[in-house]
Amino acid sequence: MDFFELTSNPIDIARVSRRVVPSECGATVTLDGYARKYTKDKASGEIRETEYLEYEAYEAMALKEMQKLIDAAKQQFEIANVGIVHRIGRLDIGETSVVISVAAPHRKPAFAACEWLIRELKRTVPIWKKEVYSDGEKWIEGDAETPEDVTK
Amino acid sequence: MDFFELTSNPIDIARVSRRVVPSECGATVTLDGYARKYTKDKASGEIRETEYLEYEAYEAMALKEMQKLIDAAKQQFEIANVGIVHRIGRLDIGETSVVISVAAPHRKPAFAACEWLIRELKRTVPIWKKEVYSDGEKWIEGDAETPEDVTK
Amino acid sequence: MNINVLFFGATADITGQRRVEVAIAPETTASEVSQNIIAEYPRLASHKIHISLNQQFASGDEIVRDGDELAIFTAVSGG
Amino acid sequence: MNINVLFFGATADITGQRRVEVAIAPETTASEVSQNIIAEYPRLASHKIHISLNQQFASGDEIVRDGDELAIFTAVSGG
Repeated sequence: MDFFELTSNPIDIARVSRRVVPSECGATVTLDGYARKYTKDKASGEIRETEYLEYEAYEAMALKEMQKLIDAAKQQFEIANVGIVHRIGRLDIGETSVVISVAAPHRKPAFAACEWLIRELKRTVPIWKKEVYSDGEKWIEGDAETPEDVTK
Repeated sequence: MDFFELTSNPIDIARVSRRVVPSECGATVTLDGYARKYTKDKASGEIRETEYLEYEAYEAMALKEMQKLIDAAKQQFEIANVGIVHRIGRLDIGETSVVISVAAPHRKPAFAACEWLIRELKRTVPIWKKEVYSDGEKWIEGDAETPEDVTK
Repeated sequence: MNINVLFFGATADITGQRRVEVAIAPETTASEVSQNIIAEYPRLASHKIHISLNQQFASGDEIVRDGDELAIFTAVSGG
Repeated sequence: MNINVLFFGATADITGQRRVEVAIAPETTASEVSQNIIAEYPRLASHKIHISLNQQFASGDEIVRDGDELAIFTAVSGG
């Protein structure tokens, strides 16, 4: 069974990856994305040390976009089930922000679908990350092509 | 820190994926391979129901080959750490047989390295799987090109 | 005729609000609504702004209707 | 001069053993050792047989030495 959730609690990735497994499957590929301590500013190249992160979601729309991603992944790839959980709220360094697990009878489509899902999630699911430093904070703007930039 | 193990105990995949994470990383990709209930015989196309599996390893050589795989992966891909744990002995359906976790600053090389590692592990690490059915059992012979077939 | 306009992350910080009700004339497009808001909060103009209408990404050409939900935000950065 | 020959999985089942000590003549190759064993256990001949020498995959051309560890097995199937 597929599932997708937003949660403000810590994510148990083993539980996520096991919820997607039916008996005809042999492999689950899981992406675990987490708060990184050091990040490089894309414009200046400067390396900053992050103290913690905050994620904010447009929850109703985020859940709709996650459902669309799962539907599209199951159309394109020979996979059985997909689980996506994205954390929102405050996250300490090293805590999981997103888990995507894909179960499939064979591992190749599981890898391909998981990689496609995280790329698309970063482009289309309305969630924003704020990095908080010792001397300030910054909302990160995605560099992937979010649909329909109305200013261009 | 990299690690590789053979174990006859159940594998905790969350623990494996977390052991490979350094602070400059942002993504871990994990393959969870597990005992499948239904398998298709490659020659006859017949679908068989497996009751349980047994894995046997040439332990000393398997550990050497796992070390070689990790060294080769770190040469080829921009990754930080790799963890590989392969279960041996008897496994019930649904239990994890192998986990490979790759942590990297960026997710693309983590996906590429994890997929490469499982493909090579199935080809070069001396471990054998026996499928046990209600009416018999069979040692599986790998279809990947194990190095140096001396009969050819 | 009124619509709800939502802000998230950077756009919520810049406008100092998360939700406003905005009165609009008939036949107003989503893009016209967002241009008016950008004019009201000029700091928005230094960002690439995206919009959604009723929880779907919008091109801006859509005509908004009474009760619609329009969101104004910067490029998403989840993951 | 003796070497240890190891069997795993299918080859252990066919030969009924996991380890045997085999006496060999000087200048014997790894492939000659495995051919002798296949001759002794003809059911091995219906499998693709791989060998390792001292825990490294072997081509068969290697000269075996006293105390070497040679393993005889079918294509690996871990994962």
